[in-house]
Amino acid sequence: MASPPSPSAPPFPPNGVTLANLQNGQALDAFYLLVCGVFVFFMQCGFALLEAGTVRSKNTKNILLKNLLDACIGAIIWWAWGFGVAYGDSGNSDGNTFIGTAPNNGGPFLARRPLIATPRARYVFAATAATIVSGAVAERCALEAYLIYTTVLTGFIYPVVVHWVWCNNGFLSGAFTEDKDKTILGGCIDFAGSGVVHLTGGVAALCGAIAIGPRLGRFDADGKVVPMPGHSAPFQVLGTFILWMGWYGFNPGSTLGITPAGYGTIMARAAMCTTLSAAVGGITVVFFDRIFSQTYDVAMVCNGILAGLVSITAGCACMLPWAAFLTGFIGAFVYYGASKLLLKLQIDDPLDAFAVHGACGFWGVLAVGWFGHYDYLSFGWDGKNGDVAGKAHYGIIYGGGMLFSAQLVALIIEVAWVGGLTALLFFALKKTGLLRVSREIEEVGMDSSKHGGSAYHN
Amino acid sequence: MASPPSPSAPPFPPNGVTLANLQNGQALDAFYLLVCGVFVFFMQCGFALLEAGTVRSKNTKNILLKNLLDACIGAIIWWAWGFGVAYGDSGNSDGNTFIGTAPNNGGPFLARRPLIATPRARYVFAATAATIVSGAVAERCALEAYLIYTTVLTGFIYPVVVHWVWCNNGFLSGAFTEDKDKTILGGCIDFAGSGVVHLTGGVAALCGAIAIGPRLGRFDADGKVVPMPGHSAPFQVLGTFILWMGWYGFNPGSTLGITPAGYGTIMARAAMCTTLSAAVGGITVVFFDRIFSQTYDVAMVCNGILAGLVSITAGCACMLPWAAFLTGFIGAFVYYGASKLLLKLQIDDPLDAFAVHGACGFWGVLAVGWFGHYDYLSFGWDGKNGDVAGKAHYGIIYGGGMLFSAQLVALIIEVAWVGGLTALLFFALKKTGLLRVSREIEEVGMDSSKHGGSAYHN
Amino acid sequence: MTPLSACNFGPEVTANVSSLTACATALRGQLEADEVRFEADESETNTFYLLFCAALVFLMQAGFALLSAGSVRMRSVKNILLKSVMDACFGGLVWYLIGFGFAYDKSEDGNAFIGGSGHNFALSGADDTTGKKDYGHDAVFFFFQYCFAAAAATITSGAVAERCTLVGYCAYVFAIVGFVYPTVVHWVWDEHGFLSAFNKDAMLTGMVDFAGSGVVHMTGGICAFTGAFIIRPRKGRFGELPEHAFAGQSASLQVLGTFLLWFGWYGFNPGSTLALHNYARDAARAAVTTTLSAATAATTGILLKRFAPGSCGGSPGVWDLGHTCNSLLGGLVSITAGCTTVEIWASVVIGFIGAFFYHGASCLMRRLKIDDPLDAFAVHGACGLWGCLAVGFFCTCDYSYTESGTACGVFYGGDGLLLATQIVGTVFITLWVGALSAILFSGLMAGGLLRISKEVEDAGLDNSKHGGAAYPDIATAIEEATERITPKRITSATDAAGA
Repeated sequence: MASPPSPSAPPFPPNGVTLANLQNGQALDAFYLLVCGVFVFFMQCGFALLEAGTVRSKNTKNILLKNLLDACIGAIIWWAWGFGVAYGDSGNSDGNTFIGTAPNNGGPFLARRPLIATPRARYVFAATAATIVSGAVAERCALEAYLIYTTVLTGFIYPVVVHWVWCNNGFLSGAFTEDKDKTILGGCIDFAGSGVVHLTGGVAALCGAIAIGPRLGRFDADGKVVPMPGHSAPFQVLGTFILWMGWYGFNPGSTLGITPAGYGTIMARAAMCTTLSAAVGGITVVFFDRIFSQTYDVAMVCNGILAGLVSITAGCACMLPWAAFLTGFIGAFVYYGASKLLLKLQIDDPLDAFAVHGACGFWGVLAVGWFGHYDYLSFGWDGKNGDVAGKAHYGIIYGGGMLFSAQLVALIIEVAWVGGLTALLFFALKKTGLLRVSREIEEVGMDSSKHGGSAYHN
Repeated sequence: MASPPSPSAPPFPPNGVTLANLQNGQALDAFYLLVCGVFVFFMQCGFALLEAGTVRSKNTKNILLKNLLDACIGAIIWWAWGFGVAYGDSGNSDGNTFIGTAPNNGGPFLARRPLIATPRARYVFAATAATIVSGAVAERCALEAYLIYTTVLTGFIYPVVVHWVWCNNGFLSGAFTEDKDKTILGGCIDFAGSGVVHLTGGVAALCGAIAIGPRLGRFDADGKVVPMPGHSAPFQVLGTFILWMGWYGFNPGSTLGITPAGYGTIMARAAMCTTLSAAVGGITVVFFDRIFSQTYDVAMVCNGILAGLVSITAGCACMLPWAAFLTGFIGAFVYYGASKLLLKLQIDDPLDAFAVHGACGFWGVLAVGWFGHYDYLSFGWDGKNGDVAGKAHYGIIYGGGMLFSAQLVALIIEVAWVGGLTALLFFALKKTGLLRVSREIEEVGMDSSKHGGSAYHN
Repeated sequence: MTPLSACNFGPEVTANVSSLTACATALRGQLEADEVRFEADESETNTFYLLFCAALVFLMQAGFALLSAGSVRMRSVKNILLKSVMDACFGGLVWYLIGFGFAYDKSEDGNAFIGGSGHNFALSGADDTTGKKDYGHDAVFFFFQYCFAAAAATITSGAVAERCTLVGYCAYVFAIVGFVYPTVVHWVWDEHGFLSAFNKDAMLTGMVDFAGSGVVHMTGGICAFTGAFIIRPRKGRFGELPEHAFAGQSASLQVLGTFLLWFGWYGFNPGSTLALHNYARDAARAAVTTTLSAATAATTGILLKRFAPGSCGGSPGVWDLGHTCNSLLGGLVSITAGCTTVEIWASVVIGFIGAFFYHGASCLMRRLKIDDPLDAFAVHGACGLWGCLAVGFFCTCDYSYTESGTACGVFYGGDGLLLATQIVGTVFITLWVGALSAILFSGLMAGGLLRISKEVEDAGLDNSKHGGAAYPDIATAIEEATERITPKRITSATDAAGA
């Protein structure tokens, strides 16, 4: 005999517990993204100080202004269309393997997605890519040219690379594209963007530095390097520390969530690997440099740390600690070699932007092909532990093979894309005379001629 | 006849899930408040550097000291009684519509609430209001006067405004007072404090700047402005970046929780709107200023960014992205106009504290009356989608109307309260000769006369 | 699993037993799944929480770097910056390879004196490759503790600033991070340690040092004291050159550094709960006590310096910025041990007294003619000592967490056993750190490895060792100005002699 439920019985289903739980998880993810986004945002501050400390005092205001504008313009462009170009309509899947076509995210007057934190977190990555370039052309690039290349880079070149590597359906996306036949060799693994962010910025920086030519007096008549030390070591160090801290948002935060099973582990591992690689990078560079220069150079230790950080960015989530250690160690030499090579070639890159971001970014993506651990490469792979079509998709030292090729192919395509377009852009700017400030302005310094006086007063 | 539950039936309430969920949520909320509180705390550091960079080097130590003390004294006052004045007994509801009367929160020896993070997060807001003033009277205000006005502002003037707008039963609180008849026109919406924090600080700053008079030599005999550039552009920029970062705690954190349904979305939207408004503010001011000054001024970008941030503070949770964009854009002109107007009137405000915080704070509260979106104005309104007593309570462009009046009335009351009291205070200080340092000290600079030597040494 | 749609009864309740049972089964399945999820959510929030706090603590490295850079003379800025950066790097590797293993044992039957199970040496026992259930605890805990170890090491570099060689510096970082500090950590924080409140069989009640007034700050501070004593003062520090010749080169950087440290302390203290769930209350309280202690100490310190007579280390009439910053830090150090175990009002008292501890110790160091450019001993050593003792007075019974039975402070009816433990604990730390660091520093000094040569000190460290000044533009400007002024001075001196 069935009795009707008494009126005092608890409601069915009970008070929406399940729903609340889901919301809890979503709220947590949103919160997580917020925190990591803020850390990454803070990297803009780190870049500003690092660059300000590394240029001469007569151009300090100029470089500070550029960094501020990077943060501002980057945000607007990314919101207006960059995010749509990168992620397409729904934020992650889009039929096109090459570029996102996205009225909804792209259309600023329509954008009303529930979790708007995602584009924000990613915006700061876009600004980072543009900022890297400003270091390489510092002290001689005209503000107009700077505005143009920032727009092109954050509005087109960079988001397209993002679409390839980080979107479902991107043809290089090893971690997100579900239909592996759409990818080249199964796609590459670039967890937080050694390739997508840093290599892109670094290659653009190299093109810019070549096109614009060295600063006046940087190389003497015999081609020897004239030292042009930065005007403030404390700012360099502060900038480096802030960047390092920001990297704890950049790398662990690239899980883009925390509640899915196993993400906590990934996040923790990313933080640990980041620490180790940065530490070993800094030490290696400063002592290695000591052999040649006979001085313990603060700038070297700063760049070494950054080299270690960039190197581990791609692989921070899929390496064992010792591999992270090794990645940073090798990254230090990659940085050092690239830096010296550029000086040999008489290419003047005041911030070593190419050596740090370009060369080490390249190495970072390759390192995953060497050291990517099979147990860790299952994220985004539908739990298949790195198997693509039955073939092993993990680091060479664990017996994999195709992953290395996939990484290499991805690198070549990225370098070709970014290098080709930015070379075109910078040489066009040069031809039209927009790229570089006049000789007089460069000699006096840009602060007094363009920005109403020196950065420092009494 | 009721049958007893069979033994195989699932237990009711089921396995304490609800409890776990609640605890989960509370812990998470506490963590969230901690994070945001820490970010907002960091804004003190941002203000300190921004102000230090903007004054001349002979007064650097003085302004740094004031900022340090703001953080310290603000904390003690807020703990001892400010929090009680603002929030009353239980932290949110108190019978009085005008002021909190609060033995429990106010009595320092009794305060033992479970979630102690709340007062802490709010304390930093109080310190912010006081800090704004120190910028306007920089380089000439005596430390004694400073101690007095900080105490009065954080201990009385500011918490009363908080009680009006952010407490249940406050007569201006559109978002929290449940009995709408107690409010004026349904109360105003000021999500994170364009009015409560920034307008309060800005109006007090204006009164202070008028009462204390301009710095020696700021205006020449013909009333023309003599430039007095700050002593360090990098510190200005660093301070701005830190403030911007802190705003990601200030605005999203003003949900004061993350687990309630929909709060994650509000938080994300706040972060997004904050970014856009700040970015467009910075860009607009620097290019607009370029028309008149022919230079790209770093200080202008910094102030433009802050103007954008202040403008969006009230409406960050209830606007669409394009409205945030517009709010920042208009805020830029509000800032620029106010800044120039003050100079015209020969009022010397070294940090542009009134223009940034007062004028833009005013605009920010009004902007909600224009652009407040009906879907988003349901928070705190018991889900009634912005209806107050059947009347539409949202932005004018969506067909609302009363909200705009409510905002305007709230602004007038706030300005009258803060302006009246601080004018009284500052003129009393002036009459007693406590307000301003002597002419000799001002000429030499306060660091060497009061703080045992210059801020910089070799 | 039965779908939840079994519970869709519609507006009119016409359910029979079988449909109700189906609904109940569906709910049960869903809720069980939920509970698993809750656990996962909790664990992963805890990981996130610790990561966030660790990142804040990490930023304290920047705070130390800038505080030091602002407090030394311009000639040594690059040197001190380099050392701060190297702390983070070199210290990190030492901690990874050996320090972490000595500090935390991880085995069932660990040693009471030092960890040695091997699990944590180079994280060799950490394994997160199997399954997804460990939530990254090993890795994130390592990262958090690394930030603490780096902080302990940095404290010393302030005390021997402007005159210590890089070799000597590397040696002591290796010793502190690799052995001295981890041993103390093991005593007080590992569940096997003989002073540990987490050990049921600890000495007396087990020491209550929540976030490390003793473990981190006293260790660093004592080391700083012996270092500063053995390396001897900077040239001309006491007597020959006036006081202002040793003023810090940039007050702005000092303040920036102080704010960064304070900011980082919100990771240091609340983060020491190591988890969020079930500890949110403690973390929140720690944030408030930390704030109030720092605020009170700074406010007390500035008044103390201004109104104390010159004979007691005051400088009458001066609102001293550097002293305020250091008092503030003293307040932070003082509350570190008790940040979760004292009531809110007690933190104000602790900060108030902490300001006196700092002031007194700073004066004492000057009386003793021990040159400590950053006041590292006064801030970290003396206030660290006070922080540990304060717990013996103010620890409430509700908040105390000793495993061997609840022990509270004497103001809350404790029998004094906790206070005794705190005293014994600080004595152990002082003796251990003092003895080892004395041996280390005197050995280095005797070997001529600790202090830079006279020539280098005269020329300035930056010029001789680091390839030029920290501010090359300013250095050039000063040189030019000197060249312009010097001949004039000579002329006027000659004139004076002639007259």
